[in-house]
Amino acid sequence: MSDARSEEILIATIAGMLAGLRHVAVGASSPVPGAAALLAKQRSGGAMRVSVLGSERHNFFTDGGKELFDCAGQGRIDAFFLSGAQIDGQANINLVSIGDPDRPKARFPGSFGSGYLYFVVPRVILFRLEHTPRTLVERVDFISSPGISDANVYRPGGPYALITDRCLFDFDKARARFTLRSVHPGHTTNEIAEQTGFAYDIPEVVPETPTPDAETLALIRGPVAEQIAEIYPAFAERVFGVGKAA
Amino acid sequence: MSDARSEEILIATIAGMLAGLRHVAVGASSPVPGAAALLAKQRSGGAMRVSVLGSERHNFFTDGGKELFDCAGQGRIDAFFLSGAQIDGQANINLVSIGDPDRPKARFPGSFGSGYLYFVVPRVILFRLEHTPRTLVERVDFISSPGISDANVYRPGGPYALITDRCLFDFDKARARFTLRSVHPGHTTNEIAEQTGFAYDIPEVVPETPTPDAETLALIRGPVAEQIAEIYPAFAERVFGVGKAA
Amino acid sequence: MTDILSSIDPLAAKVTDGVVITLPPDYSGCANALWRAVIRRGVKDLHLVGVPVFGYHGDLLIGAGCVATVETSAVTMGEHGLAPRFTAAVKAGSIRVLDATCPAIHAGLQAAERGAPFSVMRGLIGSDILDRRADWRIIDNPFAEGDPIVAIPAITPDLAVFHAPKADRQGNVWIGVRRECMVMAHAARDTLVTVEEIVDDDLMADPSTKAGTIPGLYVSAVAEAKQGAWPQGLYTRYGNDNDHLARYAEMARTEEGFAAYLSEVVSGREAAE
Amino acid sequence: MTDILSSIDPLAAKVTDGVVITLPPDYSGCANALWRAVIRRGVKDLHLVGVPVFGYHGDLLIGAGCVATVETSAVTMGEHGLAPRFTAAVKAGSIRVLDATCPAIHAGLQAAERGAPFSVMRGLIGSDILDRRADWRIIDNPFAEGDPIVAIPAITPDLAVFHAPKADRQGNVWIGVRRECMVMAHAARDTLVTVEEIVDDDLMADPSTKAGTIPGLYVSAVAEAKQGAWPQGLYTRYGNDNDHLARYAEMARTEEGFAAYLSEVVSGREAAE
Repeated sequence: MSDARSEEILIATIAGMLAGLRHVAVGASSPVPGAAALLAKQRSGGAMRVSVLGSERHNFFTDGGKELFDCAGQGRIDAFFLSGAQIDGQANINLVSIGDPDRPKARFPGSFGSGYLYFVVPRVILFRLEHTPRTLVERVDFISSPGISDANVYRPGGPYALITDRCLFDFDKARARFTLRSVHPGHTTNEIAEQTGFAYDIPEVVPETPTPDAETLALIRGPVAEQIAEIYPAFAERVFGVGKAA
Repeated sequence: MSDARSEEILIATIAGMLAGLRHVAVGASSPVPGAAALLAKQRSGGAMRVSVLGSERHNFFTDGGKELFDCAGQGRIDAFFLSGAQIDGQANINLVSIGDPDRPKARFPGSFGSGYLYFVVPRVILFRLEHTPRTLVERVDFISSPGISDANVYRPGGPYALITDRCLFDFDKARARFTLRSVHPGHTTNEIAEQTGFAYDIPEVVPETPTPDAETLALIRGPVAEQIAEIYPAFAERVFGVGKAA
Repeated sequence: MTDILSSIDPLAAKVTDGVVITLPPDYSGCANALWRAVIRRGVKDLHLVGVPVFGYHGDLLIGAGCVATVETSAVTMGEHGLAPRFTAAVKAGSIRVLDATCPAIHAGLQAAERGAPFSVMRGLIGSDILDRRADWRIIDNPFAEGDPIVAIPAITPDLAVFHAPKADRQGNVWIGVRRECMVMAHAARDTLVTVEEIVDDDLMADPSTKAGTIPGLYVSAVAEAKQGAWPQGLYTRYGNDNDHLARYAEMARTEEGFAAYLSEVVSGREAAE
Repeated sequence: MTDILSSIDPLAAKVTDGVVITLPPDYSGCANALWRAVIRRGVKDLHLVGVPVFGYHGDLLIGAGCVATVETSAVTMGEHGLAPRFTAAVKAGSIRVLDATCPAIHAGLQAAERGAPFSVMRGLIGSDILDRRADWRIIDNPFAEGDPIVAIPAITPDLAVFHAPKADRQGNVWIGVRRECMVMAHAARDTLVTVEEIVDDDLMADPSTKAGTIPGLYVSAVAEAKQGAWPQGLYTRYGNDNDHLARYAEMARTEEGFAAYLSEVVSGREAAE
């Protein structure tokens, strides 16, 4: 077990949250979620579709840039991944800027599809590797998409969990609050409390995030590594040693 | 001149109303308007596009059934043709039914795109060969599309003229009224007054509809007949003798 | 994942009483072999939506008593004249007709495709089409003063059903430029397709075929049906059987003639299909 | 009819000060040879609309001082990091940014495509994107009680500009599955396209190529530009020049570095283009 890399633990943990779904989509710049979706697909016995933006092989769209969003609006995408330069305790995400948006201290690419997908995809998994008070904040400087909505706002989708390089949080929509679900091996609840800028619930017992079993590791290092290398060759080489020569 | 067939007079007359336009579209079941548009295109020296529904050769659309309407909504279609089981003096058209629409005495196919195209295509030419009090009525039984609209209704398009087997009417949108513009050879203003169910204006002098000159006839009987035969073989054979053997 | 079925009967079994079904226009692949199987099953109370019009295939279903409601911009047999069973049913008051205009049907389907509750469109104001559609609304354009515009609710059918030249074993269906079939598939809960042939190639692998392909993601089930559009034509494959369609138009003018047609062409072909 | 131009300079001349231009995403054909010619012309005050995002090509135009407004869901160099000139311009307050979310851009373009004044879309309510877009509205869904929904006005650009693998002499342009380029062409007043090659075949004649072709009807002018997307890639033809893009990302981090880049790659290539 101890030979599982931290990325492999994340991949297996995310894949566990995708089990039983029909269609998982993965956006740009998301190698770990992409690998997790491909792992879940491997385990589904052919029942799950995975659409990975940027992939030729794992891309089922033929109607242009709008199709991902249309597909989500039709209710045909069960899970998606979003990140944020900042994420706050109400699961608001900020992909735009720090400080005054008109003269920002930092400017990021932009909100991409988050202002829509966060509302309509039932299971949005937030993914932010850097877990510090700088990234997990009390209140984001710009709401690219809100974590919760008023009762009269159409919102079949929303945040399901937040995974970082230190731990996994669940999100409770009714209470608009995160709960610490598990701590990754080598990390502690105290460390997480120090490194998290927002308040969250801590159950009496917080388990360690499970490490993948041998069978899962074999899937990750075999077909998943090979498939993710098509889309993220640098990532596949760094994490799995799947190089250009492979 | 006297050897021009009545269809050829109609074709040449309609083509005259299309001169200088960039893009003319022709709907289903419209051989005479189709031939007129192809004649206008021949004369345009390559400047006019003609889209004929049902044609493979004269169809520029690749985005499905919606494209004709989108294209019109974009302002890219300058002229279109509509007909009606009934047409009234305010240029309302009825493509649906006679009598109570729920238990009609007669039922026709339906309104097709008229409820939209009549509003957005600048030059809609109404085309109804049968010119009788049964077809040209005081008030249609069902308004598939109205001839005029209130000032606050978005309406860049609308009726431009009405051509029948007896004559050509102009339509004045401001006055919501037809004017007799010319009478086809062999017909009279008295006969038209008897056969028209709605009131219209009659200028002091009503010319005869011009018959096509030799050059125009050669175009109609040559390239236009050949092209229309692809779409309407029976029409081309009957009118021009362009048969399956041609 | 798409069910690849070995015959049309299990596909026909998915067409159940009372469902809302989108039909393509005559030139975009009519699933007539499937419709004959549906008629043999005695399905009732279908709600047919023409995208944006339909002809023989819908007229056959209406005549066979399968249809309660027709929502369309037109029903026509084209050069073979009025659709006889549609016309008779309207006159008899035995079906409900929701008259539309072509771009309103497209607008409703595109709203469903986008996951939006409605689309707005120009036109229609002052027409009896709008006047008789209690399910449509006039709203104010929020971007202009005193500018009324029609809102068309999303059309979200239970089923989209059509015939196409080919599918592959992943359920991808090639439709070329017949993009209304793609919008139908996007908008519908389930899409049932018959095809001339199921091919071993991956239609998504070649950029040319991919550009005209509906991904299997949207296709619930596919079955092979050779000459499956007959007596109508299929783009890139075969034309209309005009002699047959003319004979249908003639026979279907009377109830007796239509009954004879059903007996010969629908019941009579069961063994062959 | 489409102008078939013999070089990119007369095409670049059609890009005038202050026009609104839609840009495709990085993977859908960026007209970089054309943009270099536009920069050499010294065009000013462009309003760029990302469909729904853009990268290098827009960053280059921003750095060169051609841009007043950016309307987009993101600007990114992908694996090469933040778009340096965009980031610097935003921090300096030298361009106006209208942040959007991808489907809002698509909704606005589709409204223009349909000739409708707006589209409605789910999502956005409660976001600062919406809060900062004075040109968007929240309206009531007329088909439900107390159901707010966002109305996005039609995006009707002056120009759509992109690079594609091929066009024919009638101005038909093959884009395969890059359908956002087709929506861009439908929505824009004029569409300017550079292509790898102008072919003698009629792209509308074969059902396979036709399915991925924008009709010349929507294309104002085409010019051939070999490797016209360089240093970005072109689908079905060639990949990104990643070494070059990495070098750009590095050089463009400073104004001096960017000026050196312009001098080398934009001014310096004039004779070759």
